[in-house]
Amino acid sequence: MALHKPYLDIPGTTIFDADMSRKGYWLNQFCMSLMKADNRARFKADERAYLDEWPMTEPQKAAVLSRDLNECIRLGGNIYFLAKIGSSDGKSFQQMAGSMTGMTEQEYRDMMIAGGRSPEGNRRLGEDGDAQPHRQPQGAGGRNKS
Amino acid sequence: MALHKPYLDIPGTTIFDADMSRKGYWLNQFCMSLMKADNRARFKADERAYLDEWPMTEPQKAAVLSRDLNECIRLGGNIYFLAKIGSSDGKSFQQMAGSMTGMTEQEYRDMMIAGGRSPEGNRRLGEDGDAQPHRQPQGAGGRNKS
Amino acid sequence: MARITASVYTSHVPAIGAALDLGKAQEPYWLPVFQGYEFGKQWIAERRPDVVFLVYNDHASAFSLELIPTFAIGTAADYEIADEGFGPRPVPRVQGHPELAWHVAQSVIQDDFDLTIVNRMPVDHGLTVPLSLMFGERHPMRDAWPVKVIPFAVNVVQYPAPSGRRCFQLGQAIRRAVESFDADLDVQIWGTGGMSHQLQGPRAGLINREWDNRFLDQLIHEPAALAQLPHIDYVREAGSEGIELVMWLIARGAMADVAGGPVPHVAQRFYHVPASNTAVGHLILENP
Amino acid sequence: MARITASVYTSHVPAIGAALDLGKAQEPYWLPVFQGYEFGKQWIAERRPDVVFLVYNDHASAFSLELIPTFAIGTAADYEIADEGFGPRPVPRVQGHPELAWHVAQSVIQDDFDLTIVNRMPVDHGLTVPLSLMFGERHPMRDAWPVKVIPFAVNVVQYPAPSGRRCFQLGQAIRRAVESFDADLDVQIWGTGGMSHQLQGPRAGLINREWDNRFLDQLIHEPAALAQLPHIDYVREAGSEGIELVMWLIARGAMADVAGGPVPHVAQRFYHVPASNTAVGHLILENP
Ligand SMILES: [Fe+3]
Ligand SMILES: [Fe+3]
Repeated sequence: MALHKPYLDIPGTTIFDADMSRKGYWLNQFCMSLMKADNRARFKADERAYLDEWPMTEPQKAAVLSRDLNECIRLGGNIYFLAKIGSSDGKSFQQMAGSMTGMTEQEYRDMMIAGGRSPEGNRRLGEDGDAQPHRQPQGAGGRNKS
Repeated sequence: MALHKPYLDIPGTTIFDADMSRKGYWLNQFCMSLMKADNRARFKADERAYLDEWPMTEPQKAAVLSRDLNECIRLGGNIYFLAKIGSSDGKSFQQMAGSMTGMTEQEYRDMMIAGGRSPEGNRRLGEDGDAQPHRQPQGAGGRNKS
Repeated sequence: MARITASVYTSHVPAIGAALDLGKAQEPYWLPVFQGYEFGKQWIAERRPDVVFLVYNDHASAFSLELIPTFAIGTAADYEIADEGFGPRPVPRVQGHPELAWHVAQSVIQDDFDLTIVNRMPVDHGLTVPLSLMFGERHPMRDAWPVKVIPFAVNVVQYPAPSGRRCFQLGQAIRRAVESFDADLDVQIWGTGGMSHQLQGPRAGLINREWDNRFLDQLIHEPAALAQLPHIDYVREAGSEGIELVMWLIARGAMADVAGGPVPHVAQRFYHVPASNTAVGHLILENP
Repeated sequence: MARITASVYTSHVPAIGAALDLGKAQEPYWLPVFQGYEFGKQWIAERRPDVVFLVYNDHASAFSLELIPTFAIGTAADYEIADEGFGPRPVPRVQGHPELAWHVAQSVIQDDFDLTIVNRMPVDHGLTVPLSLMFGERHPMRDAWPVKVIPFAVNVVQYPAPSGRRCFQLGQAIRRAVESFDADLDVQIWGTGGMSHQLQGPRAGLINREWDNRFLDQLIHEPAALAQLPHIDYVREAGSEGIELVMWLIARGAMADVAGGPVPHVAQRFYHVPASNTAVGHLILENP
C-alpha cells in the first residue's frame, strides 16, 4: 500500500515491483532452480511432481504447465526467471517473447525484422496501438479468435 | 596498493580490510562452515582431515589447530568468523578475547570487572599502554615468559 | 499514516543472550545489566509499537565473505534464528512486516540509498539480544515476539563500514519513507551494537567510559555533529568493534528533530561496564 | 596511476551470444550486427586495456529473489560462467582484478555509495556477450579473455532500479577511485544492456528507433541532462527492459569531461534493429 506506481497506465506491460515480487516469490524461485541441469532433468521427467515440491499456488503451477507466460507474469512471475522454463524447453527468448502476443513465431519475427513494434499508440492505456488490451491477442491468435 | 590505511598506528589491533579479507578468505569461509552442526561434528572428529578439505595455507591450518587466535588474525582471520571455532569448542567470547592477550581467564575477567582496558597509552603505537607490542604477552603469559 | 514514535539504542552483546538463555540473569555479575533494562521493559509494555525497524549488524552469520552488503533490508515474512556455532538461541522466530519493509526499501532506493533487498536471512544475536532485553524471555515455540520486526543489517565487519554521515542521512530517508506509508502504524527504530569494545588482539578488552558517555551526550544533543566523526576515531577511542556505534546514527537520524521537529524526550539513559568484553549503553528517545 | 582511457557501450542481447556460439555469425540475419562491431574489435586490439570495469546486470542468474543488491562489485580473482538454463556459454572463465576492484569498492563506499562486495558470482550473458562482441570468439578451455574484468552488477530486474542520476554520480566516484589507484593501468569502463526492448506481455517487441538515437545523442553531448530522465520514461518509450540503459550512465559518468576534462572523441557509433527482440546500440568514447 502507498507504493507509488506511475507505470500502471502502460498497456501490455507489468512492472516487477514489490507487490509482484511478493506474489511471485516461489514461482520465480522454482524457475531459478532450473539453472541446474539435474533439476531440469527432474522437471522434464515429471513436471507436475517437480512443481509440487514448491509452495506455489495451483494457478501458478497450471500456468507453468501450460507455458502461459502472460498468466505466469500476472501471477508474479518475472520474465528473466520465466526464461529458465523456456531455456529448459529449448526455446529462444524471441519465441518466448512472441508467445505473449498471440502472434505466430513467424509473424513476431517478421514484425521485429520490419523494425519492431511501434511505440505509437502503445505509450498509454486508452490509445489505439497494437499492444492495447482491446486488440489482444494479436496476429494469428487474434484472427483465430474472431 | 594505494589503499589508505589510517589505522595502522593503533597497537594490538588488526583492521579487517581488503588485504586481510583476501588473505583470510578460505580461513574465514572454513570458520563459517562451523555454523552447521554436521560440520562441527566432522571437524571435532578429525580436525586435520576437515581442515584439509579447505584451500587454506598450512600456517592457517596450524594456527587453527593450536587455537592461536592472534596468529589466525595475522593470517587474515576475522574475529567474528574465528568465533565459530571457539563456539564449537564451547568457549565464550570472553575466553576467546582474553586468549589473545596472554592473560589467564581470571586475569582478563578481573580486568573487565575493574572497568576494562584503559585507552590511555593504547591509542597509538609508541605510547606505553599495556596493549603496546613491547609489553606482550600480558599477565601470567608475560610472567611465564620472563 | 505510519509514524516513528521513539528510538531505542542498546548494545547487543552475545553474552547477554547467553546469560538469559542459561538462567543467569539474577547472578551478581549480570543483575546490574538487566536492571538497566527494567525501565525499558515497562516502558515498551505500555507503548508497544506495531513494528520495530531494527538496525543491527550481522556477525558473519547470514553473510559470509562471499557477499557483503553495506545495507541490507529484510522484506521477508519471517526470519529463522541463526546457529552461531552452538545451536540457535532458544527464542521465537522473528516475524517481519513485508509491506512496510518493501515500502521503505522502494522509497530509500529512490532516495539514492543503494540497499540490498533480502528475503532470506537468519538473524543472529545482533538482532535477538535487543529483543530479549526489551521484551524479556520468550519461549521459542510457545511464545512469539509481541512486535513485527524489519531487520536492517549494516556491514561493520568488513572495512570500510559506511560512514557515520551516511548512516545519519539514511536514518532521515527512513523516517520520510515510514511517514509516507499509509497505514496507521506505530513504528520504533532501534540502533544496536557498541558501545566501546575490542574483541581481538593484545588490545582486547578496551573500554572507554568517558568517550562512550560523550557519545551518548552528543547523540542526544548534537547528532549532526557526531555524525561527522571519522571511522578512525571510533577504532582508536572505542576499540575495533566500537565501530558498531555508527548504527545508532541511523536510528537517531530518523527522529523528528533532525527534520525540524521537536527535540526528543530522553526517557532512559543507562551505562554499565562490563558485559563480557563490552561496555553496555542504552538510551530511549521519544518523539514528543 | 591508473586511468580510464575510454568507455564502451553496447547491448548484451543473449541471442547474440547464441548466434556466435552456434556459428551463425555469417547468416544474413546476424551479419549486420557483427559488422557493427568490426571497428570495435580492431580498435580494442590496438589499444587493449589492462582492465575492463564492466557494468552489466545479472538476469536472475547469480541473484535470485533471496537477495537483490542494487550495486554489486566483484572482487574475486575469477568468475565462472553461469548456466542460464541451457548450460554455460562456451567461453573462457572471467579473470578478475581483485586489487583494483577492492580499491574501487573501498573508495566508493567511503564516497557514500552503498555497494555490496561479492566474491562469488557466476556471470551471465549480460557480461559475456559484450566480451564476445569486442574480443570475438574464444575457446572456453584453450583461450582466455585478453583483459582482466571487474564485474559490476546493477539491479534492473526488481523495481526500483537505481535512478539515472545515481548511476551518473556513481560513475564519477568510480573515476575518482580508479585515478587514485597507484599502479600503471589502462582501464576501460563499459556500460551494457539496452537499447529499447520489451520481453514481456502483449507489448513485447517494442522498439523505439527515434528515442534510442536521441539517447545516444544525449549520452554523448549532454549526459548530465540525460541522467535526470525518470524511470517511467525509459519504460514508456523504450520498453520495460529498456531500463537497462541506466547502466550506460555509470560508464558515461566516469569520463573525463564530466569532471571538467576534455570532451570525449566518438570513435564509433552503431545502431541496428533487430537482434532477436532488441535494438542494438554501440558507442565507443575515448578520453583524448
Ligand atoms: Fe555486535
Ligand atoms: Fe539484459
